[in-house]
Amino acid sequence: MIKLEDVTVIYNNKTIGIKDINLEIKKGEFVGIIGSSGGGKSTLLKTVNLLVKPVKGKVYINGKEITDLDIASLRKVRREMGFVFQDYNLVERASVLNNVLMGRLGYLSSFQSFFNLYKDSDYTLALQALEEVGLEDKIFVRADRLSGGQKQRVAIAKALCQQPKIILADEPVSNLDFKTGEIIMNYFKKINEKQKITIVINLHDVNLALKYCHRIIALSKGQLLFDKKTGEVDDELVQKAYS
Amino acid sequence: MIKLEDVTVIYNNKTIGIKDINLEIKKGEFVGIIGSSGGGKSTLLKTVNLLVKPVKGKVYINGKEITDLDIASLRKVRREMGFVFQDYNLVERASVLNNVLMGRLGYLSSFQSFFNLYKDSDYTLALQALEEVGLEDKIFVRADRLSGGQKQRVAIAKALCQQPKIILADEPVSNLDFKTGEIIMNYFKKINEKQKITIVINLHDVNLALKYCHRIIALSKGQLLFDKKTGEVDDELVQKAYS
Amino acid sequence: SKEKEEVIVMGFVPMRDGDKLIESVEPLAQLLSEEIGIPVKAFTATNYVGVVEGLGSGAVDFGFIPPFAYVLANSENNAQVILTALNRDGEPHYRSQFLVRKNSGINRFEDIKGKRVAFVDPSSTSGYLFPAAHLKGLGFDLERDINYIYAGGHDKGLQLLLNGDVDVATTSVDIRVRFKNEFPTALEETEVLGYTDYIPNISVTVRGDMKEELVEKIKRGLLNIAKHPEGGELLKNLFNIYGFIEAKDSDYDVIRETARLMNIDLRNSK
Amino acid sequence: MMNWYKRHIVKGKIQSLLTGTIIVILLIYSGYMVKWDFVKIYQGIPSMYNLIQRMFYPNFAYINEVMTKLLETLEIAFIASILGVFLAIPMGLLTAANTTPTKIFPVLLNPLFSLLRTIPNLIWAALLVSLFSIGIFPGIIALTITAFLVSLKLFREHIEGIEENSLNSLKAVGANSWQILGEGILPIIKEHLLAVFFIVLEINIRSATVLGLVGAGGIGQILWRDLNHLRYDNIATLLLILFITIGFIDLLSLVVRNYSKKIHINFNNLGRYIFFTRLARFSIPFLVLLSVIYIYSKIDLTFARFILGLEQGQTMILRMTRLDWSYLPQTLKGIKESLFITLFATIVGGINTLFLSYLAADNVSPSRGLAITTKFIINILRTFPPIITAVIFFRGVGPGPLAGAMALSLYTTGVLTKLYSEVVENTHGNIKDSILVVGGNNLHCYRHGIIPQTLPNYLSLLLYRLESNIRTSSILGVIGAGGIGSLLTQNITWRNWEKVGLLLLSMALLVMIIDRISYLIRKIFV
Ligand SMILES: Nc1ncnc2c1ncn2[C@@H]1O[C@H](COP(=O)(O)OP(=O)(O)OP(=O)(O)O)[C@@H](O)[C@H]1O
Ligand SMILES: Nc1ncnc2c1ncn2[C@@H]1O[C@H](COP(=O)(O)OP(=O)(O)OP(=O)(O)O)[C@@H](O)[C@H]1O
Ligand SMILES: [Mg+2]
Ligand SMILES: [Mg+2]
Repeated sequence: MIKLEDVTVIYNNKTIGIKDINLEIKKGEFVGIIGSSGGGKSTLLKTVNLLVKPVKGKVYINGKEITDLDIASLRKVRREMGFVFQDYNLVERASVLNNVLMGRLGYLSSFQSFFNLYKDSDYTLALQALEEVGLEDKIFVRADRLSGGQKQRVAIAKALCQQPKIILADEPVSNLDFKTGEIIMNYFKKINEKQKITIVINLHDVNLALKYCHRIIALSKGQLLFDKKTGEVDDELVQKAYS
Repeated sequence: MIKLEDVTVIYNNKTIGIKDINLEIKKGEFVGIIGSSGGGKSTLLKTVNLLVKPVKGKVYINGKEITDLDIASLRKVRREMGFVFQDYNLVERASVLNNVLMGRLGYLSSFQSFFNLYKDSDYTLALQALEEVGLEDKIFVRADRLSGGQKQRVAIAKALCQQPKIILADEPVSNLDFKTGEIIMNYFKKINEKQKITIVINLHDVNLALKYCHRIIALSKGQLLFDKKTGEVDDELVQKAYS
Repeated sequence: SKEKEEVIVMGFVPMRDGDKLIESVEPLAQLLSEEIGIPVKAFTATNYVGVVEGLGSGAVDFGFIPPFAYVLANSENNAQVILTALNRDGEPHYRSQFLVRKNSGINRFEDIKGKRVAFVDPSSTSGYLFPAAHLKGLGFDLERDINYIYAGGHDKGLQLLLNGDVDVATTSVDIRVRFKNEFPTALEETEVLGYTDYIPNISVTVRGDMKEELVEKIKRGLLNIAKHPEGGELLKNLFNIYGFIEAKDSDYDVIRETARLMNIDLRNSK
Repeated sequence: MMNWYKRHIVKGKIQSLLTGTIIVILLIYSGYMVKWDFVKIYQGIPSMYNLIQRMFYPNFAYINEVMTKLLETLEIAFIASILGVFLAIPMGLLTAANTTPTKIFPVLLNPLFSLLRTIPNLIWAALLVSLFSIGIFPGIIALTITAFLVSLKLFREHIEGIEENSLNSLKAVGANSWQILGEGILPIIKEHLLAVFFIVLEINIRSATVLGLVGAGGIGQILWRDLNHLRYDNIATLLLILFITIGFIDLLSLVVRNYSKKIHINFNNLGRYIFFTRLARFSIPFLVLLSVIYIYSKIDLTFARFILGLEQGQTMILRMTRLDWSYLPQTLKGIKESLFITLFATIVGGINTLFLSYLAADNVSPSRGLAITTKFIINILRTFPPIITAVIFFRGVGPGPLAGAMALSLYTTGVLTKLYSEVVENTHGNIKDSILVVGGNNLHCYRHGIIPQTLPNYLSLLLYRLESNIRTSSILGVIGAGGIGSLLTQNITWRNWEKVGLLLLSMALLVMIIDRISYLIRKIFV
């Protein structure tokens, strides 16, 4: 489903983001990425949907190379991938509802989107997504008037609203208390199991990763440290990932 | 050292931030605040240095009421309190070094700060703070070119650079892997013990709170749920905090 | 261009150096339209450029425009002058003056050499074209013999003179009377060094392709209104016009010559 | 779907429909009031074309004279822009709602500056000539005032648009207002600051007609002269050179801004870093100091003369305060005339701007070529002074407000698109990213990310244009459509200060009322 071949990302011709990454993730997998701060986790995730362009290597989605795709085709690929940003990236002056509805934009024609002509089903999806993250009571509030955890949940709802085949989530529970975080993770688990949605998730909390993911990938200084089934990851390996 | 008397914060005349909070924190305490997302933790912290103004109640620092202080005096109070924002709030277009140096602004005259005339000792402090959080190699990088965890550490370094008497930290390790997070928390513990710096910290991770704090305060829907010594907090209480 | 219009469009451009601010052209349009039996639509513009262009394209049928504008309209679009307005003294022309401070030691034009002179602005006929031509005629080389600036207004020229910022100011006659409230000392403190040639008054100009018959109608109409007691009063009070005389193109040759002397290149279509 | 939810969605749709309808009604009504007439415009095309044709043959022999004047103007405009922009920075800080040390400043100063902005150049000229006589010095002062007022307006809006959080982070360390400015705001608005500087420089060059009024000559004066002599070949030369100059300034602005974005690279030790940051800071006052010295060298005035001028200026202002109420009927008539032209032009320009900015802004434009082409067209629209377009349209459609409304619409489109597309270009990449990831295209990013995020900026730019359009409408007096503006011009020429006072007051009131109404509308809908 997702395949990276020899992918290297360098920022501003200087800082290495990730280096020579080879990776294959199959449909329906639940993959956790761990590694110390600045290790390249976010970069890796952003490379999968080409928000950052690799200087070297190829990215395949569903067996199709997307690295040099034209914009229109890339859009089609992207609308099937939900992305949760580490810093949420909400449009702060828009309402929660509008932020979540943005998840549907990929399916709107330019004309419809210009006049804000979302379909009724889009509204239903948005509400469902917000209920899923427990924010239905903040639906009309401006995004900049939310608490940190609430913003994060809006970002998640937006990705869910896309009805994606793949979810790429960058530290999606970092600002949530363990209870709310668990609700979200359980939901991810549910859709992963029931709907075979592929989930790739960056987690700084190893315990969460071990609890939910089938497979753990560790990055260190932009390079792949290990890529193992969750069962095979022991304390020693974890220690190594953060050294 | 910090005392809140009957403090209520209401946003936009509508949303309750915190309600009727009474609280006293002594010098040298290490207090953790927990509670579910949207519970009022950030609001409480921001009320202590009056970044949000209460509609009711009084805030005392060192026995002096600061609720109606004029700006100049308030500035003097604030410069002794380091604040780590939940969303970091860095000046994204400035370098890491400049962001950290901002911690010294409270001690500079307008003239000095305009010409960037930080003292040599300020530079030393900034460098020390950056070393403490492990970011000395990113010192000249623009803040918007950092990873999530790196930004968070810059925010912490900035607060440290203030050489504060009180540190108010809003989820300061939410985007850090457990190893880096531990380094930061241990450092907090060290300065708390050695220099008797009062620390009030919002944590969504209860285990961290239980591990480091002397005292745990739980908020729920803006109200004080409990305020106990760490030893007295059992599982049942924790469950209650997040229900 | 267009034939037989059911409405005649009249443009009015007050002269910047005239004595009066034009309030409303409506009553004049009303009278004229009664007089010639065709509806007249009137408007005032602050500058002649629009009106002259309108005369060229047919958007304007006839206009009250300053003499220099007539010359332009004539050479660009073959517009024709039919009448010239008369002033308070019944004359069809006016002139501008050179003002100096009393006791300034400037008693003759030769004394101006090396002094600071304020013209009005480079596009003003009475404030620049004629006075500058006058000096040129006396043998002055403007760039070398005097030190000139543009004041930006007749009033400002006077003010600069009074303040001692310049030694000579060229203004319309007589600016000191018109602004006696603003500059009460002007009449005592300054004197007239000399005058320029006469400049024709405001002209009534029709577009070039107007039918002779209509031209005649308008001309008669305006002349009648001026004789009419009510109409005469109106012209006097609103526009400071004391009557008209018939005009011919050659009355404006003085403008053409002056322009030529000042190297202003008027396109000549004749 | 649940009922409350459905209700809200419907309510939202009704609200946008209502907003749309109000705009359309306003547009149609003001279109009706300016006598919009497609047939007339269509029929007038040959006449308009005829005049444009006369501009097809620029008089290249004229370039020499133009260049001399242009350089003269540039020199003055440059110095004035530096000063104006520099003065506007602290003043912007004092008057922006989110940075002011006390709420009194915005309350007192903002109306004052609005009032000052409505004061036409002619009045400044009259005052300055009284105070400082005539020449380059009052010329610089005149342009500095323009630069100051314009950039102050732009800054203030921009500062108010800065998110509270980034300011809070400075407040939290105990920084004072100046420190917040230096450390928090300047870095954020650095690119904007440069953009404003270049915009102001450009405005100064183009509005250099003021210079003629204070005896400093410049390019404005010869443009006016050539227009008065109907020398369209010369005008074409002038416009061509102006166009190139503006294009060049644009390019320079782009290069400098891009450079300033990248300036952070390549420091390898602390000493160098400190040295360069200090150098950067010191260069600002140094530049200002140089300008001040330059200006000082241009003063040609005795103290006694200045005192004399002070008295004259004082009488002038005193007389303005004695409002001549008998002039009220004409004033109201003038307001009515200007209001609809201005409203029409602003709405048309505002709508065009939303579309054209999408095409012109680098970060959202469908293609690079389109962006460049649009910018090119925009620059042409901006280069043509409204007075010349007005004369062109007048040839086609004759007297009445229509020609003026058309001319002003084009100009507004040009200026507003330039300003807003720069706002769009300066938005943080995050906003775009947030929509790209869901499979949105650039139009989606623009419509759903950037517009909502920059709506306050857009509205304030729109209001700013509305305000200046009321002022600009005075030059439409040339074609008999000047409204209150040309009344003002005439009365200033006649030194009827009492009437001028009344006219000014009503213009200021008009602007404030419009401001208030749009504020209320904003509150309801945004
Ligand atoms: N600027 C604001 N304007 C309006 N309402 C706000 C604002 N900031 C917070 N709120 C609201 O106040 C309540 C408390 O928010 P607060 O940020 O204190 O929560 P929190 O406990 O920090 O949550 P989290 O763990 O998600 O950060 C929430 O309901 C939130 O939506
Ligand atoms: N926009 C950018 N420009 C330049 N360098 C960047 C940019 N974003 C990230 N980097 C650098 O690339 C490296 C990898 O960053 P990345 O964000 O992928 O780390 P991460 O593993 O997500 O870390 P964290 O856990 O702290 O979020 C870091 O050194 C970072 O400083
Ligand atoms: Mg990251
Ligand atoms: Mg919070």
